[in-house]
Amino acid sequence: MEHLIPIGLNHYLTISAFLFGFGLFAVMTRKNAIVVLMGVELILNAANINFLAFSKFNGGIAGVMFSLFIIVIAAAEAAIALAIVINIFKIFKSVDVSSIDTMKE
Amino acid sequence: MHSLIQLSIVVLLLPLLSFVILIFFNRRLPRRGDFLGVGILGTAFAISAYIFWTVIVQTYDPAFKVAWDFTWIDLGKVPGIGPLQIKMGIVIDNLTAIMLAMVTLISLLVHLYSTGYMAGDKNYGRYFAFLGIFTFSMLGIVLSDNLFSIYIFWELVGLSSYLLIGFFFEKDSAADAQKKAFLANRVGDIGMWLGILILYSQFHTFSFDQIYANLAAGKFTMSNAWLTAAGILLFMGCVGKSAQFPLHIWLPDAMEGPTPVSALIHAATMVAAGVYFVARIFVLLTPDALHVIAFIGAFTAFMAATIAITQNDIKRVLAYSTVSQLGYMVLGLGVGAYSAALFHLVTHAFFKACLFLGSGAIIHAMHHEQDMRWMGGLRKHMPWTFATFTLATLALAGLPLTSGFMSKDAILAGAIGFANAEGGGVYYLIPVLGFFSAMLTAFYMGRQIWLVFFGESRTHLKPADNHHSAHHAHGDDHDTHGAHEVHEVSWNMRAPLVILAVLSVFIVYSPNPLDGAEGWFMKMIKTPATVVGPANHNCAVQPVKSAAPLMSEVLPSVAAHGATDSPAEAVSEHGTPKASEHTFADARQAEIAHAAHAAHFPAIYISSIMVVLGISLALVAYVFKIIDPDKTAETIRPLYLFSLNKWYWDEIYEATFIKGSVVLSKMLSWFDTNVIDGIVNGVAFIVKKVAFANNSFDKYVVDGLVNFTAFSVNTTGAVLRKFQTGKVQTYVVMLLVVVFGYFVFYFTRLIY
Amino acid sequence: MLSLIVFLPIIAGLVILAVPSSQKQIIRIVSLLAALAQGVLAVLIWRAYDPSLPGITAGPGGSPLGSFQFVEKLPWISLKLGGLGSLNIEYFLGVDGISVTMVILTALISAIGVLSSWTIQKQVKGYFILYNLLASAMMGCFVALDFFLFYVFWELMLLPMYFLIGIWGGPNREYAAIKFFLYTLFGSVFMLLVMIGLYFSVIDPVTGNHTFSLVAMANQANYIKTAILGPDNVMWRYVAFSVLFVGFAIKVPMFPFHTWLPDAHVEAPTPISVILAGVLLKLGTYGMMRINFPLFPEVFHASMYVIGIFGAINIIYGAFCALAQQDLKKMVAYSSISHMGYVLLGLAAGNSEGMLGALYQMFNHGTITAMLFLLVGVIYDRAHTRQIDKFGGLASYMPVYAAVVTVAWFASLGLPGLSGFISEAFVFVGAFSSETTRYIAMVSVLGIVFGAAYLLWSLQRMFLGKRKPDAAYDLVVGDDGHEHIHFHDWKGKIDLDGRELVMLVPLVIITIFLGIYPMPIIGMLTSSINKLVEVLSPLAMR
Amino acid sequence: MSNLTYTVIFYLFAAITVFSAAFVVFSRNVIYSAFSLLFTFFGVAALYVYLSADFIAVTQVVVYVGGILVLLLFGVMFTKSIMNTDLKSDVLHIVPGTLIVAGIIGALLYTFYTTHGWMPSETQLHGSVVERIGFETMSHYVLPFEMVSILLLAALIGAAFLARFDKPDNKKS
Repeated sequence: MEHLIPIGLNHYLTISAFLFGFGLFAVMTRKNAIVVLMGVELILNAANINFLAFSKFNGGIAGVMFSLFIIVIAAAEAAIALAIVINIFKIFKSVDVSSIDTMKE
Repeated sequence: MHSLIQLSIVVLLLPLLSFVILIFFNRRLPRRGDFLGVGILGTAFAISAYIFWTVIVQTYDPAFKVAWDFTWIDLGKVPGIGPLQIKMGIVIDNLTAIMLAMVTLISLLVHLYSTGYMAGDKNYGRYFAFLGIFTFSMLGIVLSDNLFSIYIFWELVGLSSYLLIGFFFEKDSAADAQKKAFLANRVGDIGMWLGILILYSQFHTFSFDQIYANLAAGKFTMSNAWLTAAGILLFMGCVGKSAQFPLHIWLPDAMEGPTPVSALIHAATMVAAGVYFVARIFVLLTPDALHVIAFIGAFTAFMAATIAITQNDIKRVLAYSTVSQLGYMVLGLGVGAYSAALFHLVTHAFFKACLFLGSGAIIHAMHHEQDMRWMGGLRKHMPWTFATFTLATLALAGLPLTSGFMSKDAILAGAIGFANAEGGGVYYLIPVLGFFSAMLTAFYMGRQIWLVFFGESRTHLKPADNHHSAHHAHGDDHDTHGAHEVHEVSWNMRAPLVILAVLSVFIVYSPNPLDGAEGWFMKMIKTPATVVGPANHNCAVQPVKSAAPLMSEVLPSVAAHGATDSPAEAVSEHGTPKASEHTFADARQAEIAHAAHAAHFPAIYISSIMVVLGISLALVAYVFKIIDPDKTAETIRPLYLFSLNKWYWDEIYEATFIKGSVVLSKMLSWFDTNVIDGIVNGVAFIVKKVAFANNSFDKYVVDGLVNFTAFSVNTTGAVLRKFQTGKVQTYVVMLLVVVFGYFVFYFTRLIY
Repeated sequence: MLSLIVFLPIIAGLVILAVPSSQKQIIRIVSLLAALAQGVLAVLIWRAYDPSLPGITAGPGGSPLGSFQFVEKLPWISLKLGGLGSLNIEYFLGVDGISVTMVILTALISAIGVLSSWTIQKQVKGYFILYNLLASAMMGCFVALDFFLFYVFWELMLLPMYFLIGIWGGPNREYAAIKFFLYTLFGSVFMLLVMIGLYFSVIDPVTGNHTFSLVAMANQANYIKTAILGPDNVMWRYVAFSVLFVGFAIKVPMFPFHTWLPDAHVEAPTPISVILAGVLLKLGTYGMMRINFPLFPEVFHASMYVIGIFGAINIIYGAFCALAQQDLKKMVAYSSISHMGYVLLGLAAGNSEGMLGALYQMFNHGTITAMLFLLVGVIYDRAHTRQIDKFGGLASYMPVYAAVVTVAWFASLGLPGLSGFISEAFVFVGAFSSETTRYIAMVSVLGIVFGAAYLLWSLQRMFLGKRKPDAAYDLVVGDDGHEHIHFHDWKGKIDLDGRELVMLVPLVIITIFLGIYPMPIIGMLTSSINKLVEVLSPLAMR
Repeated sequence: MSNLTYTVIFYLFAAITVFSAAFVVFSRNVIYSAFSLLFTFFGVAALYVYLSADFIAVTQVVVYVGGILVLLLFGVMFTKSIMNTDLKSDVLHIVPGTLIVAGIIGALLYTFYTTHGWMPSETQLHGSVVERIGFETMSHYVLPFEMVSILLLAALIGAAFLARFDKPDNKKS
């Protein structure tokens, strides 16, 4: 238990690894486009945690800055992705990503 | 600025004003603005008459001269030359004053006459505009003080002549004639232009005065042959404009223009401009050049006279007569009878204008019938015309008591004197041709008078199918000709005839009907001292009292050096010339003048005999019918045809130059499209062929490889396509599989 | 000022880009406004131009920019190329006497071209965008003083021209366009090589770097002695001169390289013909005066005779070919070749009179030939044919047209009192005064006669006489009893209409005015020409 | 705050984060997923506070919770048949998916715990970094900052463009 007491870098990395894994799972297996999007957000959050953790324990400001930009870009991504999802829904009457395969050939 | 200069500028610009107003506004003016043309010309003539009065009557000084110029083009500081300006200017001397008055007077008379002759034409206003620009350009030639502006106005009179010859442009013959006139003049002009270039390239100035001063100062650095060439080339301008052989062919065709135009341009003024120009450049003509000029003049006089005797068109006879008379003038200049030639220019202008206007009156009265064979008996119907026409004819033929007698005699005397002075031989050909032409002149004019005015009307004899093609434009009323009564023309056409006829009488020019040299004209117009060749030596012994004041300054300086050339030696062989009442700076001129003076009376005798001979021949043939002209023509048919067809010059030119040009142009055009463009296209073709060869290599070798690649790619793609499901998640999974694979690889590496 | 005059049409082109293509009238008006603004600027430049400053080159001592006026100089492209040093290209504009006249001419012809384009109906938007691009490029060529910039404009000109002929041209347009394109491209490729060679041979005295500045290049003191085109490398200098000369001669076009011109003219629409003959041809001779001769004065001196001979061939050969043509436009095209021969002859003379005549001839030929092509366009619009023999007697039925044609034709054949005469006269004066070209001038004078011959002959066949039986029009008797002319499918006015008069009358006035009083143009040229002659004279060479 | 409390609170938030994230993924109802995502985001924000990035934490709350999550909820509600969609994908089934994810997580954790020397520097961030972020944004990172703002603008316009209704008759939701 003793290495659990001083909270170090590995704790954060572990949390981020789990978030990443769940996000990946959602992206891979979920049919619903919205849930896929949520998975992507999880992945981004995992990355953010990593950035900030390394920044914290290495003392640089760069990670902080990057996480800030990532949040902004995530917001943009979310907006666009959601717009696309709504468009897809309008066209295919469905948000089932596994049934949408017009890109095939 | 001298007041005369100011006045002359006004005179110069007035006809231009007339042109500008009439060309734009003639349709808006009452009577199409003809009164404007006449009025403006009247004003111009009044001012010119004042100038004439001031210069000739009041001043009465042979050396009178005022000049003025301004910078037209400033070329700045030219490397190698220094500051260079092209100047334009005006010079007024006695000759200018006389020409000014003559041109404006005849132009005024022609304007007045045209109000009757051209009445009712659909382009009536435009006609007067064209007359205006012609008068402007002609006055420009007269007033110019430099070669450049003379060349400009030279071409401008060519333009106005072009416009007026083609005034009835619907007629193909008129359109042909105008083109021919312009092109023939252009040929002459390029010679003139080259002559100008020779002089300019030496002195970098166009001004007469400066060129002469430089020449006299011996600054001409090229060989003497170039100077002779310059003279002959400048004379080519005169050959074109004054219709001398070999460019005489345009003038008879130019009679397609309205008859008053023929009177003004193609008889009195423009064609005389050539002679005027040669007189202006007289001082720089070398003896060699003068010989060429004399021979061309003599030959032209003779040739045109022989053609004139067989022509049937009333205007063509007069046209060839004009060519012949111009030949006389050129001959006169060539032999050094400078004042005589210019005297003949003036007298000829008046009586020939009178003749043309008279023929215009006849044509007008005959409803555009121009063929003399179908005239006759007009004496009773048109007494005024008859009287004036006859008087002018006598002047042309050179009968005593007329102006023509005095001037022609002076020229012929000069020719004899020239031949004597040059040492005879071939030079006697010139006076002989001159005298023979005088006889022919008397003959054909007698023939014309008789055919037109005497006998009975032959209008009805005209065969219906013998219509002159040119007459079609004037309607098809030929059949009704006989029904028309021939009337005398109205006053505005009669008055010019009378004035011109009066000016053909001797008393206007000289109190002595036998000797023009006693008149004011010959006294005012003196032979100027030459600035070339023999002038450079001998002259030191002569008292210098030349008309050109510049000579007195430059001659002493050049008297020291002198190159001898053959004409000068020829002169000196004949002994030192005596000083006559003329004083010449140049021995050669003095010699000729002296000989001419001596030949004065022989010339009178010979020419009188010739004239009488000519007239009596005409009487014999046409009045007394002792010789039937038609039968004679049959017996000497080749000669007759030769003359009737104008020595076949038109055909010769047509066959050589015109056909040649057209064929050459066709050839070059063919060359252009087939050879040059062919080369270009050939290069393109070869490049294309190379490209094709390259292409087949490409197709089978390079393309083979490419196709194989494409095939393999295709196959691979077909396999790999299976993996492309179009589903996003599949791709993510594949991505992850790869990442997972990497992890596996990474860890296995860690383990081992 | 110069940037504005150069880029105004491009700005107009951008504006047009934003206008929907259905708004044809707006597009035309925008173009016209741009052209008029350009004209106003040209007039301002003309008024503000100081004719006493010669330009041409920066002489020893003076300002490094030379006495050019309205100079705009900015660093444009600056690349470090490692071992090769750095590439310095400047945005360098300025005018001297040679270019300022051409600027005025270009503005004038562009404006008239826009008016003449009014009748274009096919893809108006695209047409005017390309047209404005062309106008900008032409203007740019005349004011660029950096060789690279000049080259950019030169090439920029090619592209719109290709499309304008290739899309809006006559039936054989693709062939003509590709021929034009290949010919000029062929010339400019070599120009590029020479340009690079020159770049590495010339040092800007101020910065010490290599430079593309034509001002620096025109001063022989700035050359590196041993560089590829340095004064020691005589052979390469001759090669470079010849290659550059050919590049410009194609544009002129000079005798063996001229065959693109008749094809291009015959196929091009009227306004493009006007631009082509009025401005583009001048670029060839302008390039010679600005680049070819001052940069290689000693080679120019050695080749004066050859250039003169080619000029004479152009004059006479062009005149003969024109004489043989049946197509009126082709005849005018060949007359252009003939007239550009005078320019070459004047340049070959190498003295002030000849050069002055050449440059003045460039200006006058621009205005006169524009007039000729416009007039050809007028009759082609009406009759849909240009065969000379398909007309006859037009003077009776179209008096105003005939009058303008007469003025234009006579101006073209060099009648005194009209501007063409003075320039031709000066060309001959110069060529004859120079001993090198004296005999060439004597032969070339024949061109005057043949020029008159083909022009008068065509004038006669088309306008004088009566209607020919197979003419391209009918005669009908109108209500007033007079005969009137009737063209098939032509609804407009028979004689010149208002728009055509607006185009032609200014040109007529300019032609007459400059024929009587040429100093407004010549006054601007003299100091530059004299300086150029000085630069070219053997005395000025080392 | 004592060290132990500190640690406990950390573990609390870590658990909230991880478990709510798991619920997001494994829930069968989209609405539930969305709401549990809320907790994930809050947890992550709290972790940020622990990492001395208070500003980022606030941003996380504002942007993710206030923006993205609301957006997602709107998306859920706009697409009304979304509730009916079976969440399971047929591309990859749960079991192999779980296996792959477990493998990747395991591999990551293995890497984390076996790698040493993550920290070359001994200095750590302490206290608030808001001021430094301000300075850095306006000096060193000004270009990315501006670019991001442009990107955001473009994304907003793009999103609005994509999501707009083309035709009135296409108005389904």
